[in-house]
Amino acid sequence: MALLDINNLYKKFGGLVATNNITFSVEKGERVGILGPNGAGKTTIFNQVSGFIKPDGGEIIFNGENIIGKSPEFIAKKGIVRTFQIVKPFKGMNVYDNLKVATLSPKMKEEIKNETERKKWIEYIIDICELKNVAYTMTDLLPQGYLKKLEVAKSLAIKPKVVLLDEPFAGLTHSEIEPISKVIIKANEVSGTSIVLIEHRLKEFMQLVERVIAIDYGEKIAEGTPEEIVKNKKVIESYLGKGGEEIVNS
Amino acid sequence: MKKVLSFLLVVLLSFSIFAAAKTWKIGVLGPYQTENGMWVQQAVQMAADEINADGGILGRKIELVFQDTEGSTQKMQTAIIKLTTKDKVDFIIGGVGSGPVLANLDIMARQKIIWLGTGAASPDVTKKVAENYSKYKYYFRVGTLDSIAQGKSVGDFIANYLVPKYNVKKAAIISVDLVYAKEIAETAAEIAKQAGVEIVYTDYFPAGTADFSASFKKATEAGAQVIIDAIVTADGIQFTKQWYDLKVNAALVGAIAAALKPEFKDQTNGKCVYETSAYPNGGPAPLTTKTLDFFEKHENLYGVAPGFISFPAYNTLYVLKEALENAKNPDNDEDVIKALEKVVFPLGGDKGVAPVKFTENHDLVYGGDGASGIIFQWSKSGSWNAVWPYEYKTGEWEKPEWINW
Amino acid sequence: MYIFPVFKDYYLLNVFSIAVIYAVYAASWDFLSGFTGKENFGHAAFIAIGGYMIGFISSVYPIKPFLSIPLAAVVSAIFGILIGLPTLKLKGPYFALATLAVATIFEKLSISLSDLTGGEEGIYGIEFLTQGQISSFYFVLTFAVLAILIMYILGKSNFGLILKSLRSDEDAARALGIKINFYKISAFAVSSMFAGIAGSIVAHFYGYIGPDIVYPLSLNSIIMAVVGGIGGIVPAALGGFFLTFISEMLSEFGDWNQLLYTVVLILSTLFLPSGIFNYLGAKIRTIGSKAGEK
Amino acid sequence: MFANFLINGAINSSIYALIALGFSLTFGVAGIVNLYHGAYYMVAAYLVYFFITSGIPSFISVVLSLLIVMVLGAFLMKYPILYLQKKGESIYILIFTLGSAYFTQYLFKLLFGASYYSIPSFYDKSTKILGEVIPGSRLFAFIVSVITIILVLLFINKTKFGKQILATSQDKYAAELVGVNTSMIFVVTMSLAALLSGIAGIVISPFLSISPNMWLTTLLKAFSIVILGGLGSIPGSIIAAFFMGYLESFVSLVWTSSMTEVVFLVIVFIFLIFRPTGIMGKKTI
Repeated sequence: MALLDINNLYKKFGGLVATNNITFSVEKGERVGILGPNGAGKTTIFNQVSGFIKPDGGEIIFNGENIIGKSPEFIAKKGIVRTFQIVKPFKGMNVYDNLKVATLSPKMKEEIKNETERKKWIEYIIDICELKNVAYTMTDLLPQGYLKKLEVAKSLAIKPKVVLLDEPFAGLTHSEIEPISKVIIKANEVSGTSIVLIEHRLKEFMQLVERVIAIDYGEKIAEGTPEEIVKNKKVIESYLGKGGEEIVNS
Repeated sequence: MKKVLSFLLVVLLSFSIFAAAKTWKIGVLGPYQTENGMWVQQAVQMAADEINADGGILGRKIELVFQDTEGSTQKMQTAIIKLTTKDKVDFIIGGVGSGPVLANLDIMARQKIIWLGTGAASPDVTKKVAENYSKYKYYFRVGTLDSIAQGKSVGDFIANYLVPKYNVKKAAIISVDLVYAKEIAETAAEIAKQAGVEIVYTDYFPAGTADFSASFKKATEAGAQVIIDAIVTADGIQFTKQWYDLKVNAALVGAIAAALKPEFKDQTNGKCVYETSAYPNGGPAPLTTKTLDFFEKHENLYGVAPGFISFPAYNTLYVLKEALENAKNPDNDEDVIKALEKVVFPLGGDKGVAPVKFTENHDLVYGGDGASGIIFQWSKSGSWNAVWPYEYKTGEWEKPEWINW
Repeated sequence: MYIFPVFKDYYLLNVFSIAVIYAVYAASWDFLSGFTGKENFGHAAFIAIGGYMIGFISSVYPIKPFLSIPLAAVVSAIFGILIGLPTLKLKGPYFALATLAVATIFEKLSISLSDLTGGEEGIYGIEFLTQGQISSFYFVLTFAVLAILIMYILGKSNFGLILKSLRSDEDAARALGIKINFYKISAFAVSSMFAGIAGSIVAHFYGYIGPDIVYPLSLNSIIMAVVGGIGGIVPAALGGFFLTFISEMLSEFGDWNQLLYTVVLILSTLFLPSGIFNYLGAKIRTIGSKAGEK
Repeated sequence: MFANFLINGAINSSIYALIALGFSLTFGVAGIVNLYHGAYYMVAAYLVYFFITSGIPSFISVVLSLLIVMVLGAFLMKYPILYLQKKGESIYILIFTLGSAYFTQYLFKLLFGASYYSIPSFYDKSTKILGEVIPGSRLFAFIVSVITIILVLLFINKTKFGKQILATSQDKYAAELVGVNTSMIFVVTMSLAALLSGIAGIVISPFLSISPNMWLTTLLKAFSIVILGGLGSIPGSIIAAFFMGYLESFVSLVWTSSMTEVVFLVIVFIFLIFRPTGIMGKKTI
């Protein structure tokens, strides 16, 4: 049994079907990507898995427990954490305090016994996420690249089992992407956190993930390794266009 | 020679300082940003200037210290404490609005300062004196009439004039939803009831109401011939305008504060005709031989006629003057209180601008040669006439021409 | 006594007492609104609940401050929770209007239900805080210092940090598993509790509770906290203290005083949005750190 | 009685709708809750009073006052509000506009005193409808309100400029992409809102009173109506205005006048909690 099993996830907004019986699973320590054009329903999947939107049907089995329709707070406590497409740093405080907020969540309350432990843990996260030189900078003053990193760092700070990353590279330059990409891989390899990624920067995306689920119009159209996906006819038609193979191979 | 001169100078200086210090320092409380407060300020200033021009009280000039209470209990308390501890005033006069005055009677008692009240029409104010004389004896209501007495004057007019003359049988109450106003309306209605008038409809509207048409409609549908109103807020203006515009089939009789001044005509664009209101112990009628002169002088001095609070405000200093002149020791509060209790400005007399006579609870005596309420009406010709009681009549009460009872 | 000559001046003492109470009003507004970003436009309702409760009890039974203060604390904290529960989902102008509506309903009812509330005349004859002016001042001062200190410590704590995170983004906090409703309700309860206690103390201080001393506070609390600076309790409290102090001292100026008050508010929202005392605090800190470097 | 209810409800509602319309537009288009909205109503009324008593013919007085109010609205939006909006925090806009409204109140109190004023009716012939006497000033207010509302709706839906306003209210960024100068649209919308509020302030002055605190209840009502109708929804505001206008008449008819405002606010509160998007709103909050 996989760590996270999503079966026939179904959601309708008014007359529009946003996710139509989507089924896929995520193994422990796996890096999975979700691919699809804008409006295909990728973020809606994240919203449902993380509890921000209540699905209309289906199952989300996490660690053997059906968490469908549970609140975001409940799901985060179980160990699934998400990031947002538009960064949401806590304004009016510095990076350290941002991470501290994460360590104050119910999940970490059980693991962190006292303030020294908390400090150590925050410093560890700062370290692996390479945020040391801005640790005491107010988030209001940080450039986008650091904010994106902080977004990932905050999610890692609650020791999640699964991280849902929603376009962590959007709006960044190539040199800014690399460190974040490194952080993601590090977190995945060091603590065995599963990663689910939505991203339009295909080159980086394909390099990062081990398996891809392609969706369009709320339906799953293909699943496979990056190499398989870029050759898939349906995927090419709906999304990649002709240059898909080049991107992956370059 | 030099020594003698400088000695003389020192003596002279110290004498003048001594003389300057010997004034009657009087604190004046009022919400000066409102019309009521302005009335207090203007009338008290006018009286002080007159008395000072006349040589002061017992040779000592009056020195006024004005403190704005902004209509708030809190500001009034600060003001009283400042006046009594910092300015060290001898007396306090003024106070508008029952809430702040009632709340600050305890502060007055604590500071033991004589207070001549000009507003605060709640009967509870002097009830406190009755309950605990030794504690609250410092307060005297020089005005205005309390809400019960104001209601009485309205009720008396209905019972003794409208009922016998027009055979009024049914009345309605439409009044603003404030304690002070409700007491006026209910007292008036009670007296009317005793004269056989049935109260067929009662409605209290919140201050700031825009539309009275439903209330008027319901009152007349219930058969009311008279609408007893008590509107102490500025709502009285639009209330009267709407009554006129709708040609409501019931006479408007009661106590509309805004109607008690000449500006009412402009404020209603002349739609005030036939409106009838009781003036509490004041107004352009010969209550004493000085009343009409005062009215005119105030208009000349300030460009506006005195309001209903101007009368008691002006009176306070003259009441005080009389008491101080008769007190055994004018610097002893107990003696001054005793002398104040004996002050009488009789109705029709030549003292003060409105009758003053205190009950044992330091309230105004109502009726007889004491305080009274005069009913005024805005006549069809546009003049503002005293119509009741007969002694003061400057015109006959007119039934609105659209009324068919 | 001789060190603080102010203590012999009853007038200043009175002004001080009022100013420290206003500091609590502003600080308690800040605890909810400045921290969580839920702008309460009806803070007066929370003050009124404490004050009027004491008034109601007093009209039947002369209640003493040592009893009424804990009672007011409990009742107003519960009231805060009751108002908080349905409104905490609302954002921005919706929350502002909801709280404004609550305060206005309170105001209208306290005028209309005059048999119970005394209408516009209020309820008077409430037991005084203490017999003397000086002891009353110390009572008020002690309470104010304690209240502000407690709120300050709470604000500096991890609890306060979470509240601040809600101000910036509730969803981001939820995604991390933080039970935002619990924190919002708690902030409501704390804010309401201190406002309610302050209201009950004011009722005892004046021996009176009425619409004139309560309902203008919805606006005033916002002005004081915003001009002082939000999100740190102490700047807001200082804003409350100084604005009240100045306004009381300038009371002779009447209308000009009020006009000046609004001008200060307008200018500070435009040019010092972080608040006067937050700004000064930051200035002092930078000067301090520069001096430290040398 | 029923005819009275019907007619007076319609008159009150139409004025509410006029005031609420501008408030709703400002929110819908610029996303701004303008607590100064009630002050336009007051400023226009005072200006008309001032001009008329200075001997200026009433028509010119009205036009002049409305022009001044429109300029005031445009100025407030162009400089302080847009400046604050760029800075982000919406609370400062709320506080700035509320503070400015109080500033105006105190200023007018200093200039005109605490007295209440009135202006003569523009039309003063009573009419009988369904057996009810309708004062001319009210009928005038009703007709002016209805005509103004219709004109505004036509302006928004039929003119090019109006369509730009609509586009901006639906999607500011998309509008900018197709070349709409949204800052300019914001300024014009605020000016229009000020005009509507100003017209309301002028038409009610003959039968209500002009006073320095007339803006607050007006603002509170407009705010409530707009929330009830769904923030930013123009048809919603108009429907809500009529709902509330009739509700007030209904409460005073079957219960008591003193509870009209309480009932009004309780309903607003309940709506906020259970249906914060209002009658017509679809935007989530």
